[in-house]
Amino acid sequence: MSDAGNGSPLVAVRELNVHFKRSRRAGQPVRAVDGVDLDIFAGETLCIVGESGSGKTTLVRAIGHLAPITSGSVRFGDVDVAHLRRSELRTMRRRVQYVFQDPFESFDRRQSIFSIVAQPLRVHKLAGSQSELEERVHEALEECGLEPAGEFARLYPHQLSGGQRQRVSIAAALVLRPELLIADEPVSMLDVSVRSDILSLFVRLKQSHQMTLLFVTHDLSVAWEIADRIAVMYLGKMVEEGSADQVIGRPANPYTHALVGAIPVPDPHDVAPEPGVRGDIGDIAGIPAGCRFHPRCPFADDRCSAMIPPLSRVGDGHRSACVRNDELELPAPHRLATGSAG
Amino acid sequence: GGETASGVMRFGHLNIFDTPNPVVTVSTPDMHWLVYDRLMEFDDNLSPQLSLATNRELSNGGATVTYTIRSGVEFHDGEPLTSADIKYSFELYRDTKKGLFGGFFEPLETVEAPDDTTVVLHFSGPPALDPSVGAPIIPAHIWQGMSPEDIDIFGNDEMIGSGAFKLNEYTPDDRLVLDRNSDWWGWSSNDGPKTGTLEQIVKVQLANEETIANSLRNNEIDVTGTISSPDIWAGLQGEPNVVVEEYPGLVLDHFGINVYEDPDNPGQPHPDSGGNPLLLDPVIREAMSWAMDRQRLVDLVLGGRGMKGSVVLPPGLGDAFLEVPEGEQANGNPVKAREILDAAGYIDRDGDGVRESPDGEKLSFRLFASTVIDRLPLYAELIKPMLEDVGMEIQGVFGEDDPTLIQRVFVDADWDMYTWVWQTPPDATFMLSVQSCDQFGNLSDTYYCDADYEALFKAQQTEGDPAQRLNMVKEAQQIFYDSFAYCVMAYPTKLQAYRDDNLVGWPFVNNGITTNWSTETFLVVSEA
Amino acid sequence: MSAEGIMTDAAPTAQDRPGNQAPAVMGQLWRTGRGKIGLILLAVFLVYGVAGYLAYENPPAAGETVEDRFRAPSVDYLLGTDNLGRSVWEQLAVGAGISLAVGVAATAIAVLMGSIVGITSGYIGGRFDQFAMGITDMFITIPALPLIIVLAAVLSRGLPTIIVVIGVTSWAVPARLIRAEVLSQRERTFILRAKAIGMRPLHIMWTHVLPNVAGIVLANAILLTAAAILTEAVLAFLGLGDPSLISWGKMLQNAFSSGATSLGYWWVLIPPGLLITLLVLSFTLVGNALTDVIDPRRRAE
Amino acid sequence: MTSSLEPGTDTGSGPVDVPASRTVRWRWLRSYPARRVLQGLITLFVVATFNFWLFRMLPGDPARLIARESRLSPEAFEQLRESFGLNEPAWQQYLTYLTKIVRFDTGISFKARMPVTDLLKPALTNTLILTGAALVLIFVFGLAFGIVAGWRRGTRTDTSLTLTALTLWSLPTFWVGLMLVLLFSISLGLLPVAGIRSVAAIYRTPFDEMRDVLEHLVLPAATIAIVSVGSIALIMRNSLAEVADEDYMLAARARGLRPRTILWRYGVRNAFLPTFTLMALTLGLLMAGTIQTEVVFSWPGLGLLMYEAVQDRDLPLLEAAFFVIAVIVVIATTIADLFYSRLDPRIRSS
Amino acid sequence: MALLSISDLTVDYRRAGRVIRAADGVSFDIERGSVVGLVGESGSGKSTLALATMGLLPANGQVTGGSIRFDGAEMAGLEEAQWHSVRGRRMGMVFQGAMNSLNPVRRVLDQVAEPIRTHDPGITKAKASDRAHDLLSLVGIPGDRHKAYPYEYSGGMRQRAGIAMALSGRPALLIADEPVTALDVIVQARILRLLENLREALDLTILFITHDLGVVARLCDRVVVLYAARAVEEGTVEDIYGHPKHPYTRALLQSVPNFARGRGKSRGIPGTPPSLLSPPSGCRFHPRCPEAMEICATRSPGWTRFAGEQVATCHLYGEEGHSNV
Ligand SMILES: Nc1ncnc2c1ncn2[C@@H]1O[C@H](COP(=O)(O)OP(=O)(O)OP(=O)(O)O)[C@@H](O)[C@H]1O
Ligand SMILES: Nc1ncnc2c1ncn2[C@@H]1O[C@H](COP(=O)(O)OP(=O)(O)OP(=O)(O)O)[C@@H](O)[C@H]1O
Ligand SMILES: [Mg+2]
Ligand SMILES: [Mg+2]
Repeated sequence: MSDAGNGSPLVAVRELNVHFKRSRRAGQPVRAVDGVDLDIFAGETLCIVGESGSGKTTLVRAIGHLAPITSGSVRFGDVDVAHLRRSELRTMRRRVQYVFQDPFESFDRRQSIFSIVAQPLRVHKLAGSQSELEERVHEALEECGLEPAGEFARLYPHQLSGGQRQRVSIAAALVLRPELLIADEPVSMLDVSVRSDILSLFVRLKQSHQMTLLFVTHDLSVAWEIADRIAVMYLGKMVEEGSADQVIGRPANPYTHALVGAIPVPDPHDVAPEPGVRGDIGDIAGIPAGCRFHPRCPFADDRCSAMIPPLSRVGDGHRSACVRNDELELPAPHRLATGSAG
Repeated sequence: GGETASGVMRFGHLNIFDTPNPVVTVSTPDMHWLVYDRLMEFDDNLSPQLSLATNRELSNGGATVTYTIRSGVEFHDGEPLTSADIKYSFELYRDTKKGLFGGFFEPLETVEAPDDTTVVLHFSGPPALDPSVGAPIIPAHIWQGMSPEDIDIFGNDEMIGSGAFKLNEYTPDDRLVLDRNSDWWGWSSNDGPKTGTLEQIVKVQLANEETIANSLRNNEIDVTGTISSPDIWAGLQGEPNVVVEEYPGLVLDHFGINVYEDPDNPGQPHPDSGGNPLLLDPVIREAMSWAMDRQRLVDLVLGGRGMKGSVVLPPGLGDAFLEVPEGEQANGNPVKAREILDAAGYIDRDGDGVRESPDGEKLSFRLFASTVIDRLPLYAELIKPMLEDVGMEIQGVFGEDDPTLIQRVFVDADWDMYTWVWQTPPDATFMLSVQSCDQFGNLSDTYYCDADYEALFKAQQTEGDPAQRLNMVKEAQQIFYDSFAYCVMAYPTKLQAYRDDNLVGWPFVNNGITTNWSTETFLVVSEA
Repeated sequence: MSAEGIMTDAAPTAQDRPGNQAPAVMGQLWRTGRGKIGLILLAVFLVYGVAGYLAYENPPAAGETVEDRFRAPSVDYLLGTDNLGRSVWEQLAVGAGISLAVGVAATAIAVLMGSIVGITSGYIGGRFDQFAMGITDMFITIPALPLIIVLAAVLSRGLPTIIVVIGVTSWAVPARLIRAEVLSQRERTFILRAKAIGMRPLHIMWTHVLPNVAGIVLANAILLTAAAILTEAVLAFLGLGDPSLISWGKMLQNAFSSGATSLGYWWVLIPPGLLITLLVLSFTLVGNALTDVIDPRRRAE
Repeated sequence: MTSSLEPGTDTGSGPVDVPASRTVRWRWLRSYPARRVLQGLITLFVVATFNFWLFRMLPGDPARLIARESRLSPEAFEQLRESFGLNEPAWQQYLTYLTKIVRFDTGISFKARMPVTDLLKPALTNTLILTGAALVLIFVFGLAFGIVAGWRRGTRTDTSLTLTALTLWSLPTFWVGLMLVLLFSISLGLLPVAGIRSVAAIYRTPFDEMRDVLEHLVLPAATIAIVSVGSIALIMRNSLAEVADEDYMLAARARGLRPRTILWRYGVRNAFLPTFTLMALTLGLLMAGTIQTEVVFSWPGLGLLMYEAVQDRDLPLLEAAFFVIAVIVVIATTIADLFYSRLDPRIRSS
Repeated sequence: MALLSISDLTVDYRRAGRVIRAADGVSFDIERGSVVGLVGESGSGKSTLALATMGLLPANGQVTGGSIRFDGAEMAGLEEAQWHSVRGRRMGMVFQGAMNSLNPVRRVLDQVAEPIRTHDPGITKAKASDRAHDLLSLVGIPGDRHKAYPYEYSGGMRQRAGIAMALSGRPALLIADEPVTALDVIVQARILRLLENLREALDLTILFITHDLGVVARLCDRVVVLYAARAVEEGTVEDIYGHPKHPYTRALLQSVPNFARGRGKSRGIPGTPPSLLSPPSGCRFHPRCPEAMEICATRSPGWTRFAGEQVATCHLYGEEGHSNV
């Protein structure tokens, strides 16, 4: 099922830095994304996970030309996102679409569902006639489970539930038939009970449209649910990357390990070991020297503050950034049932 | 409030004065005259009489005046006042031409001080008004050595003079306190000593007439300055211990008409003039005068407290005022106005209610009203319908103000009609001078220039014989009146009020009990 | 997968309403007590102002004799006469039009300037934003009335001057407000979405930012109008108004300078002041209630 | 119970856990006031520049303006231009003007022919007395009304207080002054009509004088306060109502704190800060009220001076009075801002 | 006897002239020393129950029926003045918004000391401050940070301070309303551990509110499941997770990703949570229930008791045990 490693990637991120200047305070800039390398292969589902403030959003926005790239390159197919010409940008906008986190904030409340979904088609002048426009909008809505589409199209966002809004959001992204769908925490504001339906919708659509899905979440169990591959971020750095089973089942990085272990599981008998991690991610402006996780890491030693560990191979398609990669034997945090993501 | 000491006159006014500096002051000189002596003064009838001088002799056909002054007079700082001080003062006035009296020193050529008590003034001809009557004598020992520029901005916060009162306290825009100078020669003068017993004069500046009236009512002041609102004044009538008085005025409410004529091309407008050329036709101006219901203006604007206007001198000038008989006044007769206009061919040909000249020019004029004085826009508002009624179109009222308006009228000559107020000193010369040809670009608010008038004006300035001069003055008034370059609307009377419970012995002074040209009141009232 | 049911019973708030929100906002406004009183008052004043203008197109005529001055209210003169014998009642009606005209015109200038500065500043951002906001802050700090007095004192008298001076000195607050609103709108997800779709910035500005800013601007404009009306009255009272126009402030100046206070001529003092207060109050009430109704914080609810 | 129950305590050590490091805070403390003061100075500089150019922009010759009543001969006119420096090139005049402003030399009054500073000094004192007294009233009553309304928001008390506040705000200050005079001075004869003290009064003791000034102060101060009290009350009400919705208010109640404690230490304390800044912003409005009040009551302060300067077309005086008012407002807002930033611990770090 | 006994509790909110019944005949008990988890979707009325128990319902909310007995005494209908001795002293509460439950302008230590002094007027300032220090150390905040302002704390520290504050009056019952929801998982895990430890050390009884079934499994003894303002099932953690009876509970468990169950196995509950303005008739879950029968739409099911302490209300289990538990 995973196309990982097949040929050249759809998106190749190299040495990507996105730094934000702090207003007023003259201090260091915020290094929201700091030297990240990442490949996204066509047709796969890649999940970016990490605590709040680790730079996930910034990374995926940089990929989609929605955040300023400080340095490094993001190649999308054959174009460099950092140096796009106007016409290229427009083309790229069509090839990459977004679904955002907040289902209540992602729409202008004065637009009807129809005009929300139709807007991308109008902007790119993709529908020849009004009837074609309607047809495509209805098709997209139906695909996203909003039936009867004609009725939904007439409504306004406030008349929908959060889950339905998120479906509209997906439909609006889908009408352009993008190659890459970027979903930034699309389910974290939804009730547990509707979450899984949205997740399976993603999986279904990804397959039927042969899209690539870049999925951002802070919830490893969500990632595990749908991802082919998972990339873990900590304070702007990529700390671990591998298949979902590898990252959740046998995390190699102490941070990932703690993260996975801390996930509460609806099973009174599955109690993960004490993570032993101190403090919290805190302020990204004060970045520790060496490995960024070392002040909180229970396994840290002197070397950890001295060098910034590179992302290095620990298994087949599994990479981790830890100074003690070779010596640490971390126990499996959860009893894991492996299987396919839909 | 606090209580009041006896022997204090509390004098409420809109302005104390502009500056304690007597050389440059242009506001009412009463306080300066209390602090500084003068060779001569105006008496309560506003006729000049001797003051510091004990003798005045004319020679050289009136062009040389020799004064003998009192001896032993001292300034407030104890220095003696001699003829040298007078020489210094008068030369200063002559050279700087500043202040209220600077202008009157123009004909003065030299000043001699042969001895300590004698001063000889040499004029270019006999002066109509001897400036000695108003010029404060300043101490040379304090002022000498200052350049004209220094003097211009000299704060004079000591106010050392030799007058009946001396400075106690001065807070700009707030209060001036003068204390009795008991060493003053006048209190014990052998030719009629001043009998007043005032120990102190407190002149307070109050922001408006309403406040002044209320303060008088509440026994916070004893006497008011001029009250221009007839209603406020009338409101004081009948208040216990309050006496309201109405005096003949020295004020002239009028509008001047732009009659700027090309001297080489009579009847044609001057190339620099921006006025409507139609106004050069006296017929139109006369019609304007006829169209005006002056009694209504006096009634509504002045609340009836004034006289219908006619000639250029106000009635407060007494004998010099030319009384045009009621029947000969061009006033309050719109029918007549229309007749004149019809006769001259100014007819409304197109039926729009506005007459046209035979050449088809509309009788359309701009009316400007200065807003410096509250009542001018009120006049303008009333005048407008009166003129429209006889078939003229009045644009405006343009309520522009300084500096635009001053520039427009006095510099650019770009106006048609301009309402304005003159306040004259108690002498005819000033008011007549306004219409002199010399005043283009300066005082003239008509750009009127008439050879006969000019000759009379010049002659009266140096005419030694009072009766002769009076005739000239009246003749000049008549000439100007007949030109209709001015439309005098009214002569407001001067309204004042005072309390008679704290102080007694209030005299009657022509033109107002205080703040006028005589200081008599301050020198004769006594505590009750 | 089965479709989720359509939620129909969510209690919509005005700000959530789709399409043309004006009726909804009006409804909410009406339901706040303040809004209702304000709207009614405003309607009354509009009618009064227009009717007054039509009925007395020429300034009320002056009296004929001394007796016509300061007549006390009577059947002939409902509210008596002033110092020129003009009917106070008629002057009030003429003054209503002036007050409304000055208020609305000055506000239009202020809001226009404020919008231009606020929108460009919020939109361009960066250095320009800093610079523009520096200037704006300065204008907010500089006390307005003294500045207006200085300007009015040296410029030529007239209604246009008054309008321009008031307008030009009161753009700063709306500018700040609009900028803040533009900034916060800019950060909202649906703007990002529009960007991600490939909409051009100006298009986004026009279709998404401006309409969402409009409510706040309107509410502020209404409050500004109230302030402008007050300022005009103050200027007229201080003798800096158009001397040839009858306005309520001018009427009070007339009354004050002719001594009506101490003479107890209440009919020239109380009615103009009362009308100023009521007119300003009607705008204040509507503006205040409207601000509450469209408060962005309440959008979250 | 002194030891921690858990191995991984939030030690707070290391850069990760200390959001506001000490150095940053100090750097900020050093720079913010400096920046704020600089901003104020720039504002004043702009006001001064505005003043200067305004004077130049006038139609006609400025010397004409100086000379207005005293119609001068051409020579005297020239002399006048010279003595006011009007012959020099504009930029040179501008520089001179600026250097003079820095030395608080604001020129010579056209009318009084004396340094404007001499006129301003007593006026400034009087204005400060009036504004100060008004401020005290506004503070006390505005905050009290605001607290009552905000604490009982939604109740009838709140509605009526809010309506009252809006009405007060809508009153023209000068008219309020007139009405107070009409009522208290003319009809009832209780309080003096105008001025700062009884005309020519003689005081036995300083206490007498104070009493007299106080009597004169009541109506003008009340006039300003009546109009401004509404906006302060509204601001306080709204911030208190907003604070009341904060979670920490509920949390405080859950801890069983007394309502009074919650009101003052949690409610008012948090609501006061925004009220305070907004209040500083309304200082300009307060000055507007002061000007009108001074005119109505003939209170010899800066406002009256301005008014008279307008009447007399005394431009140097007008500009200087405007400048001084601007200085007052700028100083007050700057102080308020700095004070505010000291009071709110959150601002110190962000 | 149960420490807290809620029976047949009804709470109404009034908004814009409409009534929202946010608790509709809810009953459950909390035994001394136990931890009871209250789970349910957003809007199901969890916070409402907590606030009603604390007497902190907003002005438009009111207990309109049933009783809340705490330590034998009836709480519903208590005067505001009487509540002061209960809140903070006998019941403490921890809120979700750790960030927002602290007064931003006062030092943390002072805020912790404040309830101590309120509830023990005799205590000296110094003593109260000592106790506050102890409490803050107890929840794991190092001594040198006690006097800081809330903004200087990280999210986890704030939540710890919030717990310390709730404990400062030494309450017997701690109500924790989603205390870890906004926190990152690692921090969340440590706060849960802290609560576990505190429960033992201080002999606390805890009502733990969450929508996260994972968190409940970890911490609680018993679980009450809430759906649309009604309790639908109650039982021990083992009961609920091992053999859930109510279709809603089952669906809820199904919808949560579970490592042990395998990937892609979670299923959402179709439909939308009902609006309390117009709740469905009969069993409120019936529009979304895969096992719905005709009767479900018309009649509210009664309670069915199962083995142990497990009870559920569903027509699947017939009509037995109609009475309340
Ligand atoms: N426009 C911006 N200006 C300044 N700093 C920014 C900006 N956007 C993000 N940051 C900072 O960059 C860091 C990473 O933010 P980002 O939103 O990418 O994190 P995230 O992992 O998506 O977090 P979350 O889960 O909260 O969404 C944060 O510290 C954030 O404060
Ligand atoms: N003050 C209020 N006024 C009116 N309705 C309210 C109020 N507070 C809550 N409600 C309504 O009562 C119902 C229950 O709300 P409650 O906050 O108790 O739910 P909850 O289970 O705690 O939800 P969440 O998980 O989102 O915190 C909801 O429908 C909510 O809209
Ligand atoms: Mg994010
Ligand atoms: Mg809740």
